[in-house]
Amino acid sequence: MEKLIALLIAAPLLGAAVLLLGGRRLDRVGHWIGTLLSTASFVFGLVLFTDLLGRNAEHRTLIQHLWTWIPVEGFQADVTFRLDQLSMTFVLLITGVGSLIHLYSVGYMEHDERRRRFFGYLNLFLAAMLLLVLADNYLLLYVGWEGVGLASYLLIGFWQHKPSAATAAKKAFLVNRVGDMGLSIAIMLMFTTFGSFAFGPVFGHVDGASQGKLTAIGLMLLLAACGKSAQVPLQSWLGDAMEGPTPVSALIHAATMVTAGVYLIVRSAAVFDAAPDAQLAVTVVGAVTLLFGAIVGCAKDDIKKALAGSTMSQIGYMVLAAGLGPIGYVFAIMHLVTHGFFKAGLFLGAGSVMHGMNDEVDMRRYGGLRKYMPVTFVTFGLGYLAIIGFPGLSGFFSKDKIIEAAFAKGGTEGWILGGAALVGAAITAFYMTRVMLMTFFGEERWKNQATRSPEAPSAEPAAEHRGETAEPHPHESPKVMTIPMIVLAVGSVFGGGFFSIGDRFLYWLEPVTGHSEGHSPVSAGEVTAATMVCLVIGVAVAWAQYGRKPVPAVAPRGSLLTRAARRDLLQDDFNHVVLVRGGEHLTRSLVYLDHTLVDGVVNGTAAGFGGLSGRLRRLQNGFARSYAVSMFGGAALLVAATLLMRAV
Amino acid sequence: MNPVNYLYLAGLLFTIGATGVLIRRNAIVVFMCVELMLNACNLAFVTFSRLHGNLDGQVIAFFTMVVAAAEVVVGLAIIVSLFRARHSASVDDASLMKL
Amino acid sequence: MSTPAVHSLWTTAADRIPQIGAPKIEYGQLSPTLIIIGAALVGVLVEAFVPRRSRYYAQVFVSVVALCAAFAAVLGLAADGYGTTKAHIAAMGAIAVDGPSLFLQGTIVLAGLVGLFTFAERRLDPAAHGNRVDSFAAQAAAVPGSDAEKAAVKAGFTTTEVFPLLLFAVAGMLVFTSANDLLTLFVALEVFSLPLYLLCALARRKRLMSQEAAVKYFLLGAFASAFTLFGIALLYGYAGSVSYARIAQVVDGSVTDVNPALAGTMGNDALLLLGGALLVMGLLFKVGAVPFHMWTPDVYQGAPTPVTGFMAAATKVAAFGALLRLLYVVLPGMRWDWRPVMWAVAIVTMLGGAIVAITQTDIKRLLAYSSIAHAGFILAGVIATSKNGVSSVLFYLAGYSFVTIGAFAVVTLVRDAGGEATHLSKWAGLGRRSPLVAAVFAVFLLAFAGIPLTSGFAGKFAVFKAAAAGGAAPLVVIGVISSAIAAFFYIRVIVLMFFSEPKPQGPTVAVPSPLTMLAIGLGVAVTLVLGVAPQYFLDLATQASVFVR
Amino acid sequence: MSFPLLTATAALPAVGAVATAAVPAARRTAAKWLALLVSLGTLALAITVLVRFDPGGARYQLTESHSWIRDFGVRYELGVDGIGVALIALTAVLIPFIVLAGWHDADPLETGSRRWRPTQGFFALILAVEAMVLISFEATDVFLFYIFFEAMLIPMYFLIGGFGDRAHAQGEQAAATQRSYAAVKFLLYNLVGGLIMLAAVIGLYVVAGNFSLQQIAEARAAGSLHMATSTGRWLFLGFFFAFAVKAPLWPLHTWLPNAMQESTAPVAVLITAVVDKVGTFAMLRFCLGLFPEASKWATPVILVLALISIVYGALLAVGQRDIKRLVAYASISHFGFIIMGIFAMTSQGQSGATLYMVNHGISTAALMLVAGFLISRRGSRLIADYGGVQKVAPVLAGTFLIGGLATLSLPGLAPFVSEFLVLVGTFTRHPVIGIIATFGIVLAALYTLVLYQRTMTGPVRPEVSAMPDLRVRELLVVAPLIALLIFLGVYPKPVTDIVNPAVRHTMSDVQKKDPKPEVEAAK
Repeated sequence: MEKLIALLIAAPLLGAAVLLLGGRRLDRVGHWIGTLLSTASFVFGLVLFTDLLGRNAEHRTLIQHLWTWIPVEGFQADVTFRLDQLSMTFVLLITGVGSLIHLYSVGYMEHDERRRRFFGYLNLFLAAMLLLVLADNYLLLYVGWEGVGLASYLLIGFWQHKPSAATAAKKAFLVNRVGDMGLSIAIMLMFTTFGSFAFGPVFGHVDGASQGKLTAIGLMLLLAACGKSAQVPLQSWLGDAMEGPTPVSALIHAATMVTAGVYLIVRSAAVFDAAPDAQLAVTVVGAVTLLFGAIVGCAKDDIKKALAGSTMSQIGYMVLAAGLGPIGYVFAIMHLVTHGFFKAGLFLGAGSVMHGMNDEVDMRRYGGLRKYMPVTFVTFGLGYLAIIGFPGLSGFFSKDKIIEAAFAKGGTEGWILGGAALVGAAITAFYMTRVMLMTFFGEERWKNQATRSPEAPSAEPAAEHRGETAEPHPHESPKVMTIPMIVLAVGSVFGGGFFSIGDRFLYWLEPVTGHSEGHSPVSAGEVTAATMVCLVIGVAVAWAQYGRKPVPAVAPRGSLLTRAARRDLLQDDFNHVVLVRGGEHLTRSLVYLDHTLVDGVVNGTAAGFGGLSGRLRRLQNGFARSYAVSMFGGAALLVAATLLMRAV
Repeated sequence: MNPVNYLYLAGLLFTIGATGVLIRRNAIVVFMCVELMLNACNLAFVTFSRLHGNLDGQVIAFFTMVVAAAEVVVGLAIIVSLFRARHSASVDDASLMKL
Repeated sequence: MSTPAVHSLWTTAADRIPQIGAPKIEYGQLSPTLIIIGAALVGVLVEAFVPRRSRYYAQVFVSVVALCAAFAAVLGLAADGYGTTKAHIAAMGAIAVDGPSLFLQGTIVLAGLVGLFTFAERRLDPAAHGNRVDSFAAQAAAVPGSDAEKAAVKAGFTTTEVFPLLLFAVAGMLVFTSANDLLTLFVALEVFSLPLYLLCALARRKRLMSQEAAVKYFLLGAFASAFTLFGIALLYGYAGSVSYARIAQVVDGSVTDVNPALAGTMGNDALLLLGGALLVMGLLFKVGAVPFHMWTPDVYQGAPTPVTGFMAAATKVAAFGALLRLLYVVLPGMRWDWRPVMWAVAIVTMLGGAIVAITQTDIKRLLAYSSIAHAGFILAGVIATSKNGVSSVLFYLAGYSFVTIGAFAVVTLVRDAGGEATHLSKWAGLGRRSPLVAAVFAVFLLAFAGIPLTSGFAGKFAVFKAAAAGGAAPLVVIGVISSAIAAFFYIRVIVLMFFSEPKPQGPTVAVPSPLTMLAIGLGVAVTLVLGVAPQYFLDLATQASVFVR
Repeated sequence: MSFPLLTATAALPAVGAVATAAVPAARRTAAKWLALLVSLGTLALAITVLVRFDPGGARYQLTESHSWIRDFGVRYELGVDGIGVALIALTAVLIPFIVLAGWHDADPLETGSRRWRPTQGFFALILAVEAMVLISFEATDVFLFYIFFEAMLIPMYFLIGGFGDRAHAQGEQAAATQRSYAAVKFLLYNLVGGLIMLAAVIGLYVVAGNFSLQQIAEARAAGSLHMATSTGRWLFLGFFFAFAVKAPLWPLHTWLPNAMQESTAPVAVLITAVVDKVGTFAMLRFCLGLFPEASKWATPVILVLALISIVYGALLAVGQRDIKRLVAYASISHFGFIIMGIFAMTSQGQSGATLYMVNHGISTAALMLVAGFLISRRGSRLIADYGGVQKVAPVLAGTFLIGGLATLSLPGLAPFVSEFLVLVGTFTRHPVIGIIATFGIVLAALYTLVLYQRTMTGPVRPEVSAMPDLRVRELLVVAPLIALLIFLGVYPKPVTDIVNPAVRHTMSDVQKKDPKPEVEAAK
């Protein structure tokens, strides 16, 4: 059975290789190859899953050792895979959602002549992501970690001829690199602490290690998670990442890759449990981000950016949960999975909308679309209900649990974190309702518009191939796109319930993450009630603003907060001023110094000798008598020196 | 009188000769100064030979004279050809090559 | 001192006179020198009696034969072990026949031979009025540019006297390296200097410069030899003898028969130091060490290039030979007096030569300054005052002399309308026009710069090694630095030849006769052999590194 | 007396060089093919060395030893340890690609005299460099090493100064002057370094009396080697200076950007991927081997300098406007890593450093050669002159990206392994330095991606719109290198197996043990 694990990765990797090296002759069938192989990987996943179910809880960990990777004195890195409940969950999520989105892309990218390469990149991403979740040691995980980074770089920048896309891709990679730095330092710390960085030995010897080291490791892992999962302060790249094609946003920047940080933290549970300070930091980051993302989400008029904000905030929930320790791990993962469903669904819906609207992304130019694209409307709506936590749908179960757990943390921390989570819930309700209303309800603002407004440029130049018309004719997307949306909608409706009934998910995952019931100061019922209240408030406010009165086609100036939020709460300005400008100045001055100082010293020495030479050769003035003088003087010196030597 | 004084005289002559080389322009005169230096050496040789009471010094003096004569031959030849080419025997005029 | 004492002395001296016997001369062991001198005299006779048109051939024949014979004789003596076991002092203490002298004599004779080839070259200058001409004045006596000169050229005169002059110079040098008393030393000095003075004046082109060079060389040379002579006088006064052995004994204080009456002068160190200093100065002048170097650039530039080459190579060899013998045989007792001074001289010579050369624009002057820098390096070996020091210096000289002659031979090939094109700017792009010549010259330059796998490197390493072993580490460091500086201008020339665009009306490279080719080829061969497989020659030098006392 | 394999390995290209140079002017193509064949033959020999070498065996294998210059205590002694083998293999692998990549770089524009044969010269010089590099990797006699370490400069000098990029912004004349400036700068820097080393070599002779690594090691072991501490340190500095110039280490680096900028891409690769490795290799073998005490004494300073090189080089790379200069500064940063690994004095660090030498060779070759192809198409080195290339030449852009990713040491590609080993090795002893060095990976990403973005992405510039994609010859150069990068990134074991024993020896030379991990130390 272990043998299958490698195949999980091998299938999409093969796909990537074939598609990228295959050349134009594969253009016609490329996308089907890609979809096929990702589906194959999903099938393997199912097979393995059934196999795991067939075993009892403590034998549900499969190890496959392939080969010794880096054997050096005292440093041993192997290519070994570990399939346990946690990674199994991810495998299914990744390959499942992945396959659906492959299918969707077949339709979505239909008119792009580089579709083959797009699918190659998608497969590459799947392979890397699977490697990430299947690795048995941190170094191998690191490979997957950067691999998904690369894939995301390639996919965000898929329309490279657009400078904005290229820049966004670069930014994403760089910010991730900062996180990766954290991961590599963490690995080095593990090596110095445990002499190894494989899961087994590390988690085994945690008790033998010093508190300081563990905290350091924890913080470094957190840094890594922040980079990959777009948590404050490394969140800035996610918004720009929406430059990529919408399926990419759905798969990578909503469902899977961005949740890798959560995986990392949950996977390292043993370390974090032993390092409370690090855990506290995690919860703080989570709480801050969930608010931050939510606020940003409220201000964006670009539908994808709004969703991106919400992604940030939802992951904030997961990180918060993961930071809570055994109380929260399971729910973090559960929310991760459900979020995978509904957020992917939402993005695909958004994509479908754009597809029908000549790739218009500005929600202020939508409106009243529900009767033009019913399927999209329904699926999107279900996703919407799920994410705001409408009772009975996925989001309700997972998010509610997290809020409870936050309170269960106990003490003032508990109150603060729980409060933040609640507020977050309210804001979530608000901005999602806003999106819903602006897109599908209200008057049809897209009618009789002459030209696009400059501040809402097209996100997708694919438009150029699709023949831009002055006025869009909204229409429903083809089956190949709607089917995945429907499937995901189903998932987002029933997923949560399915997991929670009888705590299935809890029992499934507990052996890996461990679990403990915190004793909450407030009862579950109260929490749920509170959540509901927040929910209603959020929806109501949104209705008041965007439902009752018409939405202006051009964004009003808005309050200070709104304006700040539109610019990611000034994060970008900060980056621009401090990092970009500062960096430019630094490098420029260094270049100057290198030329003048380092090089100057050398050239100066040379010039010095030259000048000296020029001066000395003047002594050679051509007059025999002056030569005689020098000889005479020399003789005198010689004699004097000799006598002096004797005298001394 | 004490023969050592002859040494002083020799030293004096030698210095005079050297100074002459340094200050005189005319090649012939410069050359004569060199001859003066050589003769100063001769004086020294003879004096020492007198002091040591062996004849080497005197013999050397003769050799020196011969050498000096040979130098005159070569030297005059060169200087004269220079003079004929430039119509001047000044050492300072002969400074084409410098730096 | 008191008069009666002197009187008694005088009488004793008087009745010793009739006991002088006939001198005993080992002709066999002096054969190299004697052959050369004989040949030189023959050459004079040739000038007197052989008809003009066949003089050239006769002279070349005589000289070649003589030099080869002399070399054979040197080899023979060395084979007989005169260099090692049977080394002794010949000709009544006047001449030392030992390793160093034989080694250096061999080097000088070979240098003379190669130099002779360049002397005899007569294909480079365009034929004047149908007869081939070499690089020497048609008639030295004729005023430059005068009708007399034109007539002489028209008549196809050539100065074939240069060959006997060369031979005389060689003979003088042979004696100079092996002179074992100061008188011989002085005479030999003059014997090889005077012909060189004349040779400098004999250039065919640029005669004014040539004559100027001769005058400067002559006056300064005479000036220097006056100092030398005075030094000799003082040493004689100090030791009461001019023979090396005797002086050495007095210096060591191991002399027994000191006449108490002579306490005033005998063993008076002031005399010793003064005399030693002046004598050394005379030799340093010939070596071309700073600050006695100033004649070098001008003379090297002005003299006919073949002469320059010969002079640069052979004079250095001879002068260093004499210097070594003087310092190792006569003055080892006062090592602690002269070593520090020599240190200073070596340092300023290395640095001075290298630094001033950087800004030179004339290839011959450039090589002149480089020769100064090299004198500094060799001095570093001299200072080592060890057997290794001697052998390293011998090796260095052997390698250096061939590189030098070769380099100057190449210079003679690069010509334009006004004769040799010695200004560096004219050498631009030579590598494009005639890669072979440029490559050969590059090899010589690299050897000068001491790049590994050339004789220059082996020699430099040997010398520095000896110096370092002799406790002169700082000297080595300075030497290394100055050779780094020196590398700069050698590279400049290479850049010029290979990387800069050729000038439209640049100089042409004349196709020489086999003679010059031989000279250059020999230079290259020796450079590479001594660079790649120097062991045999190092052994030779080591065997030859013992002075007879 | 078995077959002198090492001598043969070095002699073949030497002979080939002479033969190539002798090819008549008209038969240019013949010379190219000859050079290619010779380089392939050398590769075959190098592979034989690789096969015959037994990692478990003696420290130096395939040894040859003949007396050469007795008076200088110099022997012709060859022998290879794992590190040497790895680098010999690297050199032998790269040269054929360099030759192939430079196929048309030396076709004469104007024919000077009929004896002027630039093409023949170009390839002959490349082979000559290969021969000398190989010898210096094989030499176990300090003097022998020194000789070729120095002699190498001459052919390199002519390669840099004699052959440059075709089209040049300010015209051929200006290009020539800049070239010769770069060449002279290269030569003087390295010559000064070499001459200072010469002083140290002489000093070593005075102290040790011979130059054989083994004999000196034995003498030290037997305690019969009397080297005063101060003497040892001076000599060490003399040696290290030369190697630091060659490597190059900040602040002795400024010759490299000029040299790489002015020379053609293949020559640039030759400099940074092959010749400079001699410097780092020599640090590992001679500095640590001959002067262990002094090495440990100097370690802190050297580590700091290496750290500066890493960050400084990366920052300057970001600021460059010239593609080749950018790669040059990137290399400076990488050499910082190598030196840091060497002087971290841990087996991970030193294995990593050796691995790094190999990987950096391959990755730079890939990146630089593709850059060369790019430049040869557009006739400009300025980043600003490009844009949107990926649209017209996707394969070129793709390979360029992979080369770049290798340069920023993306996991899965070879450089990652070595870079991480170096970092870990440093971190275990000097955590702070290790952490600061890790910033290097962010900066690396920055300059690589900026380069890629500015040249390859964005709207297609009119100048590049007609740019052809990679040709077959060029693919033949790039594809194997990329394959190698991936293979060594996934399965570096073959190399590490060879290297580890050698590193064990070096560690014992300097009598250093790896620090124990905390949990074991606690027990």
